[in-house]
Amino acid sequence: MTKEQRFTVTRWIIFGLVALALIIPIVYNKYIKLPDTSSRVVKNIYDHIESLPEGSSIIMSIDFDPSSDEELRPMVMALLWHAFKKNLRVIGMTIWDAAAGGTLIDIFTTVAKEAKKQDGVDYAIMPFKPGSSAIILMLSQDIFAAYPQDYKKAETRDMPVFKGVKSIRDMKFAMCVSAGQAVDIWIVYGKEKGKMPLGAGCTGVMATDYYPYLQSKQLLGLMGGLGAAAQYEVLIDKRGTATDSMKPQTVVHALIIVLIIIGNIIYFINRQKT
Amino acid sequence: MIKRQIPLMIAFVMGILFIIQFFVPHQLSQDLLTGVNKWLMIIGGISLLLGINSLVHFHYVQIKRETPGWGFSLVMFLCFGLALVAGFLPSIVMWFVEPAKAGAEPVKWLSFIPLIPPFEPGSTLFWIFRNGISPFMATMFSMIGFFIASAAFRAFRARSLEATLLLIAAVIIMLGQTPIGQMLWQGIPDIMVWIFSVPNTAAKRAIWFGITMGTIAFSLRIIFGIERAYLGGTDQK
Amino acid sequence: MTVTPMQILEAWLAVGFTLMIYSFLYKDNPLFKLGEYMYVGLTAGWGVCSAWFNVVWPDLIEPLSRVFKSYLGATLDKPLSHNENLLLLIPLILGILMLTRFSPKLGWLSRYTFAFILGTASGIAIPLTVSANLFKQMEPTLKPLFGKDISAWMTVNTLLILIGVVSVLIYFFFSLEHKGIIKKVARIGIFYMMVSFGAAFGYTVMARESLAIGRMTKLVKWAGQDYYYASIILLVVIAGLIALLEMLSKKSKPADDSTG
Amino acid sequence: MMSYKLSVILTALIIILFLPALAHAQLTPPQEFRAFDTPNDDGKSLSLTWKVSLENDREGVYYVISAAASADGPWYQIDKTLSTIGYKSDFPQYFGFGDDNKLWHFYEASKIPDVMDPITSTAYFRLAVTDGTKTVEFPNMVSFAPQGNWFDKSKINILIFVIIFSSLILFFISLARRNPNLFIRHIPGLDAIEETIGRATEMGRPILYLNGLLDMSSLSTIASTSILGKVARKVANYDSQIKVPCYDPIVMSVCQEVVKEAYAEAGRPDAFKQDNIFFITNDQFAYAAAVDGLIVRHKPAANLYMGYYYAESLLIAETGAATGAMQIAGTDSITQLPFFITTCDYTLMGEELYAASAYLSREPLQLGSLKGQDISKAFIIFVLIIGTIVSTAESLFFIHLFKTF
Repeated sequence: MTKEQRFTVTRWIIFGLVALALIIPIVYNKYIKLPDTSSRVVKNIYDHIESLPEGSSIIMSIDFDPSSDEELRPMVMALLWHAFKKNLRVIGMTIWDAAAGGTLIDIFTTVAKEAKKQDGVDYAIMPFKPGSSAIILMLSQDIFAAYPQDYKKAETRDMPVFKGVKSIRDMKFAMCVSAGQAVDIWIVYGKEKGKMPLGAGCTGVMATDYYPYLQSKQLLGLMGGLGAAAQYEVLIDKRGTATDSMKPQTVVHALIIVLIIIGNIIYFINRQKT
Repeated sequence: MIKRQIPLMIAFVMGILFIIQFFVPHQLSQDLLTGVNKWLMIIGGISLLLGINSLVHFHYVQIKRETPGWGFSLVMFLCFGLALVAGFLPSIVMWFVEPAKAGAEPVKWLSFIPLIPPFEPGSTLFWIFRNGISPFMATMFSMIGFFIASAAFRAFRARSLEATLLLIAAVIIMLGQTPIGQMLWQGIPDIMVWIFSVPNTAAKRAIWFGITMGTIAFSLRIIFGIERAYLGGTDQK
Repeated sequence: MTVTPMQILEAWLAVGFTLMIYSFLYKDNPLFKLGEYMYVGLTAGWGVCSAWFNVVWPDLIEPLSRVFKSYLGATLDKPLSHNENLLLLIPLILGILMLTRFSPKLGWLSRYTFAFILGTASGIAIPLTVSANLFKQMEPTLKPLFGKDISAWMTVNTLLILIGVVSVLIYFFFSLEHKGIIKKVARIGIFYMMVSFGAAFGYTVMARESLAIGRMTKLVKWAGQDYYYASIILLVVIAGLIALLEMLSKKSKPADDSTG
Repeated sequence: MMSYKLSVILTALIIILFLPALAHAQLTPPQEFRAFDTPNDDGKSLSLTWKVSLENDREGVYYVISAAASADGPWYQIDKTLSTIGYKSDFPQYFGFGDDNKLWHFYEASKIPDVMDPITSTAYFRLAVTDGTKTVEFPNMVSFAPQGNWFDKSKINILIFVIIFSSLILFFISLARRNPNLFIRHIPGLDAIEETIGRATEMGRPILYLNGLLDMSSLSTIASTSILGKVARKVANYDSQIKVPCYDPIVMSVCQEVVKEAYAEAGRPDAFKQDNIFFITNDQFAYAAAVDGLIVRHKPAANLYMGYYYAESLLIAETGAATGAMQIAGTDSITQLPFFITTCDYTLMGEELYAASAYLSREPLQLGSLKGQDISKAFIIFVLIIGTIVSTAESLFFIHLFKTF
């Protein structure tokens, strides 16, 4: 075999292995079990929610549109399910226009239905209001000034879900899940003025930009993409789409690492020969 | 003179104008920026004729000379024509139908064409996008999943200290991304966070600073006519 | 859930196109080439429609014709907006200057348009890059080394970032020869960059594989009974076709491996 | 002594604790209510300020702002804001970082065109304070006409740095005119281009050149076309072939012009083939598919990828690597650098892309600008070190200096 032919054959083998590593876990998804692990940045969020006493208020800002739905929806579903299971009171809001209808309301009503929670008592959904940073500043002073009514035009002041809550300072946790700039805005305005613990969720590609905020303790935890959602699904023991797609992911990652190791072994053997 | 000096002057004037524009909050200045951005899009739209001419010419020559594989060029033309017809036909039909609409009977034999403007759900062009273009797009994009494995296999060899660092960082992150990392060692996710917040941040910032300087210097070379490759002239006169 | 005939047709099309492109992983072959040419043709057509219906018609021809109509005294269905004016002649003229490239004699006129675009781009870039790249990166870099809320670990990290930024910048110096102390510092800069690139590579794997998983999941779905085993049948057909074409081309021209 | 201090503290505590209760009884009219043009804006808003007051600024109290198009009304309530938010200090882009900004309330009235006198474009304002039961008004009304501003003072820091860097670079360009012998270090990726072209000629195979996926109004693309000029000149000298598949028709036109001129300068205008610089399509992955096809079918001896790339970088460069071609990439797209580094023989990173055409041309003025760039980078290093020291000394000067709005 010439060098070029060897090269081609190696590529075929690699492509074949990748294809198998993808297809087998997809077809036999049910039979594969991943070890239950979680990284500290994700577990921090879980632990915090777990530590909150029943009836505490938290706020979730859902700031992505349908184009990032596949990556971020499982994360929000898992978080919300956890909060409902702990009997926390959850306020849902958005500072992104495109997230208001489909995404925010849809996720909240779906999960609430499953968890048998009541709108206005256990959770509330706020309408979209323009002026992202101004809204968050206002939330840190007076939540009823920012949102006098919920998305169904019901008076927020009268809702049991807001009992004992005046601003986000009274909230025990804020979580922003975003595919854009919303996390930055929450860090700068929400965390600075509201002083509550802040968690962030974002797409996998964006996550690296937020790691410095973990180091500086401005973020309590960070969830990046489906991987983090899968970890959370494991933590709350409610496995869903994210866990399913993590199986082929794990196999492919392992395959690539093994390939790198084999490549280096070949390299060192060849070097020894010459 | 008119071939060289005037373009250089245009570049200079536009360049200085838009440096100043950045610092002027006045409505006129904002209108100028949005206006010029729109103009650039319009120029691009008109210039597409040049591109299409180039594409059509290339494949026309293939077919005319009957070079091996000229049949593929024919397929290219068919698909190109299909998309064009799907895009333009409803509008053309509407153009003819609309003036007659007042009281006139709708043209029956044309009714099989959905009279929906292109780029709206339900139109034929949209169907072509969903079923003709997007499977190709998704497949090409997903092919990177295969290539990334073969690139990793070939490139990540511990040839030198630099290459070893590249390799180790990549492997740590890949481990940290999946449950395997934690199975091996609890600390891997923490190392991952550290790599992204310290060395990665430092390197990226410095590269950004460099790009800033490169951009300023390069822009100045264009504005002051030192860089004039686009005029053809590469020599400094 | 019932599958409509239309969905089945669409699934068969998608499977066919997907496998045609994936055949490139084996090697270049006529089926990939067919897919490639179809893809180029369709997107070129789509591009023309998009340029016409989204840009040239609504942003140039329609407003300009309204402007002329109003100058000719015709009544308009709604008054001219403030960006509907004769200034739109400028992009029209610049666009026409581009089209002079069709004529070998007048082609140089397109340089006016080039100069316009390049000059504008350069002018916009200078203040923008200072504000968006330099300032945005500078502010978080200038962190205090010590202070009451700053642990020793944070001090170390701040210092490491500072060393990294400086050494990478030194690597990029063009007028300093890489030898002596400069070489050592520049090498540290390279180390930082290599760690950063390796990390970014490793991190991107997941995003890219998720697309491959998405595609594979669809293929698996389309291999089912509801879609009349589209993936399986077409896989066999396409593999068979490639093998057949390969045998034919070997017979006709044994030594030549280029498909043109 | 001790008891004296204690009593002072106690008194202060009592005052602080009971002040709100005392104040609860009454509201005072807002003090020093003023209207003026909002600085640094396009002329669409007016600014209102008034003094912070101990009696008014507490929970449950709101300021009510009304506006009218004339002094006689009719008045419209335009906003009702919490008395505990909205200070001048929240808007350093208008008022800087001074401490006394905390003593002023600030309100930006941005929807005034509805309540503006259509001829003089003046708007009139009234201010009241209310706790829900009682309302007290500021005695007078204020008025002002908004104007568009011609200089954004909040961007003065950017202006200063633009001037510093530009003058450094221009100074070194002019210096190079007088003293053309400048030292520039070797850039291996660029030195390899010459060798590559020679190899391509020997093998009788073409060279592939890509300009990236952005249009002509991106500086990376401009830099790429300008490198193409230098490369094409060498290609013409070696009597080799260069193929440039393009993603954008304007980029294609510029490339045709650049390459044509390069052939003319090399004294071989007849060897220029316009059809070698062609347009494919402006769709990211269709372009990548076509370039992949081109690479495997024509097997170029060398692939040069200059400009800005997205995810398709690996699709193209990995295919190129599989054909065994020499590959040189240059990009300022940081996210794609790892993929070029792993698949190409040489990679120009970030600003090296912008320096490449100067390096290849060897023109003194161009090289002078590189020198200017270096000095600017040295200046940045200096600012970084000084800035860190100053920040450690708990001064916010540098943090404020690099603030953008």
